[in-house]
Amino acid sequence: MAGILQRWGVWIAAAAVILVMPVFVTSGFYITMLNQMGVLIIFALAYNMLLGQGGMLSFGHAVYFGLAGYTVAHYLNGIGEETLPYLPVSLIPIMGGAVGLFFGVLIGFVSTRRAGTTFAMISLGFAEMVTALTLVVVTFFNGEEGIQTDRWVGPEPLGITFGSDVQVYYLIGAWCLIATAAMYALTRTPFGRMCNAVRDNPERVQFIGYSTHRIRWLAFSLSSFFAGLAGALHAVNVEHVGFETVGLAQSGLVLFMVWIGGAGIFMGPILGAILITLLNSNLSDFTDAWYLYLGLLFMTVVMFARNGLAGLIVMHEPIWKIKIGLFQKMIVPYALGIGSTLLAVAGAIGIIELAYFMSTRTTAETITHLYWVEIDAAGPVPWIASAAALAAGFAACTRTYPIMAASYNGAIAEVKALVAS
Amino acid sequence: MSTTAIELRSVHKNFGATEIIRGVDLAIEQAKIHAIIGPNGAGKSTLFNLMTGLHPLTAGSIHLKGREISSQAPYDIARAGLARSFQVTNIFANMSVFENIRCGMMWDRGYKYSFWRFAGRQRDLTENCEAILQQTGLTSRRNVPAGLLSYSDQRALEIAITLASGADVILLDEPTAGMSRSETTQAVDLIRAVSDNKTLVIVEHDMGVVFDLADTISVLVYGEIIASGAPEEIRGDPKVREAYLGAEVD
Amino acid sequence: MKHVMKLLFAGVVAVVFAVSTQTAKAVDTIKIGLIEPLSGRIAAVGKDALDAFTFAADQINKKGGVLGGIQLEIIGLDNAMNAEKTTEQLKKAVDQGLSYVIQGIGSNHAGNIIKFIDKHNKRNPGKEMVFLNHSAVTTAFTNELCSFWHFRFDANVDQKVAALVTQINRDSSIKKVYMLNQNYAYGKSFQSAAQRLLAERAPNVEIVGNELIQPFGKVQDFTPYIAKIKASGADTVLTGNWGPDMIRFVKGAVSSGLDTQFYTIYGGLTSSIGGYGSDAKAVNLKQVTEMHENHDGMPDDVHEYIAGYLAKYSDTWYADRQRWLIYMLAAAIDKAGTAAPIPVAKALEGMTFDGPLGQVTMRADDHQLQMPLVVSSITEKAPKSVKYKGNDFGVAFSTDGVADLAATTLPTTCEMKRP
Amino acid sequence: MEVFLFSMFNGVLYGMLLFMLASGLTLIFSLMGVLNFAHASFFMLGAYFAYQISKYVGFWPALVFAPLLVGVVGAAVERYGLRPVHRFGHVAELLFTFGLAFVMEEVIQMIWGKVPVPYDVPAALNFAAFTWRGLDYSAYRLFMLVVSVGIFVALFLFIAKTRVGLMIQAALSHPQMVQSLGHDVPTIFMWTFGFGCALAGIAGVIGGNVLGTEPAMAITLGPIVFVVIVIGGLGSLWGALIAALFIGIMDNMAISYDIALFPIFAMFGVEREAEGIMRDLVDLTTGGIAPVLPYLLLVLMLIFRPRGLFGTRDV
Repeated sequence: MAGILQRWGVWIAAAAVILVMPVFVTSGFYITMLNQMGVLIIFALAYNMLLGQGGMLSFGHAVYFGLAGYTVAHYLNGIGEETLPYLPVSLIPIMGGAVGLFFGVLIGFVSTRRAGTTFAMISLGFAEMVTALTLVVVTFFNGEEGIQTDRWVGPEPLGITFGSDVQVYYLIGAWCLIATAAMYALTRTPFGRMCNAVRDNPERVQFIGYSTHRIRWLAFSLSSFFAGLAGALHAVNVEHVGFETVGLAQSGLVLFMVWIGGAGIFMGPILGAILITLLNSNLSDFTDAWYLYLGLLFMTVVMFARNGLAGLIVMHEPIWKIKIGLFQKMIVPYALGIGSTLLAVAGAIGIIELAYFMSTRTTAETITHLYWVEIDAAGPVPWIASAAALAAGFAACTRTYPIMAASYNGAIAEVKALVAS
Repeated sequence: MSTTAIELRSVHKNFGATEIIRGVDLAIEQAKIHAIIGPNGAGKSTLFNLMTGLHPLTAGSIHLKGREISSQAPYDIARAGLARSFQVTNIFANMSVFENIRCGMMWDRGYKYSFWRFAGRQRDLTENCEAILQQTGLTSRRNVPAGLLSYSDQRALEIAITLASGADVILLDEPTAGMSRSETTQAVDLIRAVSDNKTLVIVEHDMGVVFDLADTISVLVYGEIIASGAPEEIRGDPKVREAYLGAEVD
Repeated sequence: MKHVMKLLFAGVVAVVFAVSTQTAKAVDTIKIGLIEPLSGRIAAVGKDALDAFTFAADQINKKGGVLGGIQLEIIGLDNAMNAEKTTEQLKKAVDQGLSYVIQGIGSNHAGNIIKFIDKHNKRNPGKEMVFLNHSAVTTAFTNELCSFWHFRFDANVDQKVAALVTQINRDSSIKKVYMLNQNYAYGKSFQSAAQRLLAERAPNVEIVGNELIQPFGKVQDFTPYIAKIKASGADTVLTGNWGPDMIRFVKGAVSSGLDTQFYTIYGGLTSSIGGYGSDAKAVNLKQVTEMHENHDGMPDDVHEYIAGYLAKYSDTWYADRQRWLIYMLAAAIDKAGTAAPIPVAKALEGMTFDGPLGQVTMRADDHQLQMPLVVSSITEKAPKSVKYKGNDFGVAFSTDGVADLAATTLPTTCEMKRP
Repeated sequence: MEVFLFSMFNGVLYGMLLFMLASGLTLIFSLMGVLNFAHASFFMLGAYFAYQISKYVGFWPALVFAPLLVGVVGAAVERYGLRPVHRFGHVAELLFTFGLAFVMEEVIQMIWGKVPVPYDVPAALNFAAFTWRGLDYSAYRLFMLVVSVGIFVALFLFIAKTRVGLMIQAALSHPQMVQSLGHDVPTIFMWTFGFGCALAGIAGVIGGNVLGTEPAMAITLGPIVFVVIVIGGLGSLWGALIAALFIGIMDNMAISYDIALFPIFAMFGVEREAEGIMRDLVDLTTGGIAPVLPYLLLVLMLIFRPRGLFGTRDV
């Protein structure tokens, strides 16, 4: 029993959380957001098969996501008009996966001969081409209007119509779990291990009998399969597929998710997809500068946290596994470091918000709210206060980060000593 | 019985207008340790790169156990049973030592690109890896990320990966480069220990190592083999003395 | 790794629980959702709409609101010009129990909203929603794709092209027309409407070129197109271009000395005029709108309204239809005696309103507002110059001619299904 | 024949603008191996700076100071942003510049708003220099041509004659050798990056008033510039020149001649009365797909000749 829990605990917990979530979340908006989250988790994990597992930076993976979405939308419409054979909506994602796989095999063959910058540029070229084609091949893409569809089609087994969002939620939840498990399993297979080997050292891989092209191609194809699966679920969820689903923005978004979450860690993309979707859905109601914050967050992670936010968590794993009590000594240094970071961030947000307010305001009004305080953005006080917070926070960071690092290193050293003894 | 493991027939290689390898003929017998020596820039590494398929030949041919492998892709040559190590350490730095070795082993054991079975569940892989860990003295470092190993352990891992491939012809490119005296001794012992029934071709600068290990030696100077033979013959060869060894050999 | 996952789940559960317990506030106002891009690259357009609608609602509220004292409130819902977010915001509107949503920027999003609301109203009887479209011009929305739940307060592409063609026909100097349009649904519908209406109403005018370009700023250099226009001997260019495609076209034409007239729908958008820079003074460009500030003979209430708007926002009043939309909605609510969507929708059918150029009518057959339109030129000579975001561009609109109701009323193919 | 020459000439005008943008990018790549995704954003920054400066002191000072400012911003970005990322490898650098492009667009919107700004061609050059086939060619367009040719010549001499130029040549053929050349490499990197950005800034100053200065100008032009330097061969100045001219001319030819593509599809069995997806292919012309052609070329080039026309090493 304990063994089963040890082994399957995470998956059981995940299934349980997915199962009970709609009990707490009743609002349609948040259900839609969760649905989107599920779709993007699959897409982010698929993307990470390329970036994190295989070392291929793509600027155009949304192509496979979107093409599958378009196909599925057409198919659902075909079912609705009874011109195409019936396929249960719950199995539609497999069809999307097949479409993704098809294009992945095709385009992957030519684009995966090389990794690195060549691969990135080819992916960009294909993305631009497909985006342009959405306006040329109108019959399939229907231009900027995209394809509308209706997921409530065909027979209704057990009364499941997918009319309600909660039913779609469970569909996406189930597929999300299956796809995540499948992609996790893939990393443990000989192929998965060779993917990492190709990422780390493509030259050496050739000398142990493997063709780097074949491995990348296979990784690309499988990744496109899961991207297609996600795209199909997206079409079922939103009931519309438009040109933005194949475009650079969508590819960039998934790249942001994966890298911010942590490309080097399996859980990273999941964390990234959850976080970015949450912020994307909620933060844009509060601030105009949301994209700026997203970009700055991404750049910060690129510069300072190679393994993303998940990496920051995982680096503490040895401590809680070996002796969780060590955290006690770290509380004060961490509080100092995080506190000074928050101060600096608060100052920066203040300045950005003020600047955005001043540049986008449409009236002569200069009174606004910053941190729930009414201020006059034209006056110097809020600017000076924000700049002071930023400067003080920054100065504090330069002092407190070494303390934080020292306490971390101390704890890790202690853990090592414990392990050795 | 002495058959030829690897044979080079009038191999030429040009880079642009420069001729690096100028007609090399070489036959290396099976289950022997063969060293290639020569001054810097003589083309030793290039020769290795030609044999393992990193660069295509300009002219000539290379045969592995009687089968032509000239200008084939590196992975095809590796599958045919020829493995190599590198002069500059060339391992999978982010993976554990165990994983490095397992990756080296998978093609040979028929796992190829399979994505429908778990690598960790394959007992034959695990057992063989453990054996190689034992053989190369890396057992205690089994789960350490390869990038964090000490230099000499990384060199040992280089050799372990080549061993894992199950190839019976192994090319070692300066296996003791940059090692201390005692590390070199260890490395020599290791090479000797793993050389059972395998053909080893070694490029090496350390003459002590060469004369200690090699059954036969070839001297490469400016892209040509000027002498080939047993260590004593080479030591006594005046051409070699003149061109290369000078006062070193005594 | 497993711990990471547990932490993750704990975090998600906490966040979701927190957001789900936010409860909707009690309703003593009628809330109207405005789904527009309020963030991202074209947020400025969305914010202008939000300002305009908020101002219009304020005017109603100042006069005592609707139903004897109930206030109107506009709620901005940001779709970031993205289909997914549009759907998300529609769900949010459903959550908040909104019966009315307004949108207009992007026909693709408008199409989504029509489809979404059709499905929603079918699946949730008693919780119907009505879509008030202020600017999405795809003609099909009031033809083959028409819906009882959709009302359009802007003239559709065909109506606007009809006004342009009527004006072209009045100018006897126009002999050869070159058409250049964006290669997507809107550009193509402009193209086909223009071909049809030119043949019907201006048979003497010859179409000497008919070009489709890659839309959305993909064309950097318009010189080859301008060369072809020049070579064709055209005296007039008829184009539906907007945004960067319009700006680069005009800048290229002016710098190449192309001296044709430009008949456009969106050439006079304030943001485009800013983009032309000093070329705005050089180009002979005409636009079609429901009004403009320098038009003579507009009723006083329009002038008062504009003056009130300018006192608060220093931008040119460009889209008077946004005022009509709110005023007609308020009138319909009062007429129906309830804010419930179905009676209000029925009250809107056939409703009239006194617009700046005369009476406008919400045609019951297809829910397309029937209105006169005015074709105007950009000129330095007219009094009230175009102002936007603190810039005065030094040019203004001046009327060339009005296309009356007879000219802009076109038949519909709509077969309306009423509840 | 005249149409041909005419299209050639227009193509050259457009191509030289692309070259100006691409030259800085290819310079940066030569030395640092960094494909700067944000390059077009520096172009945009140059246009906005020029707009702001010319508002107060006119176009000519802007032509000098705007690129200088852009160069300083670029150098600062290298020093405080790119340099710490350098040790993580080229993918991280590419990611950094990708994020940078995103952030720069937002910051520019924050400062100058989201609508186009009225940045004009200087009045002194805004007259027709000559007329050909009824089209006026303003003195400003000739000025653009002169500046871009000047940049090419100056860069060519810079690379051939100066120490840093020689270092760039060395870096291109032996990237790992740069560190051992004994110069103050980080400082040279910083100023090369700044210099490359300043070149983009010049392109912004003299292109922004022709193309329109608005927040989306970077994202619409950026990918094309990549196409230019990848097709030309990364790090090759000649390649960038030839590829830029080629793309400019191809674009003009495709639109001027507007050849129907139906015969090509017909070879694959598409019929004139085709239905379904094929329907859309029947009426396609080269003009209709002109903006797609560079990307098609890019993909083909990378598949068949990854080092580009004049490249010395693979992308």
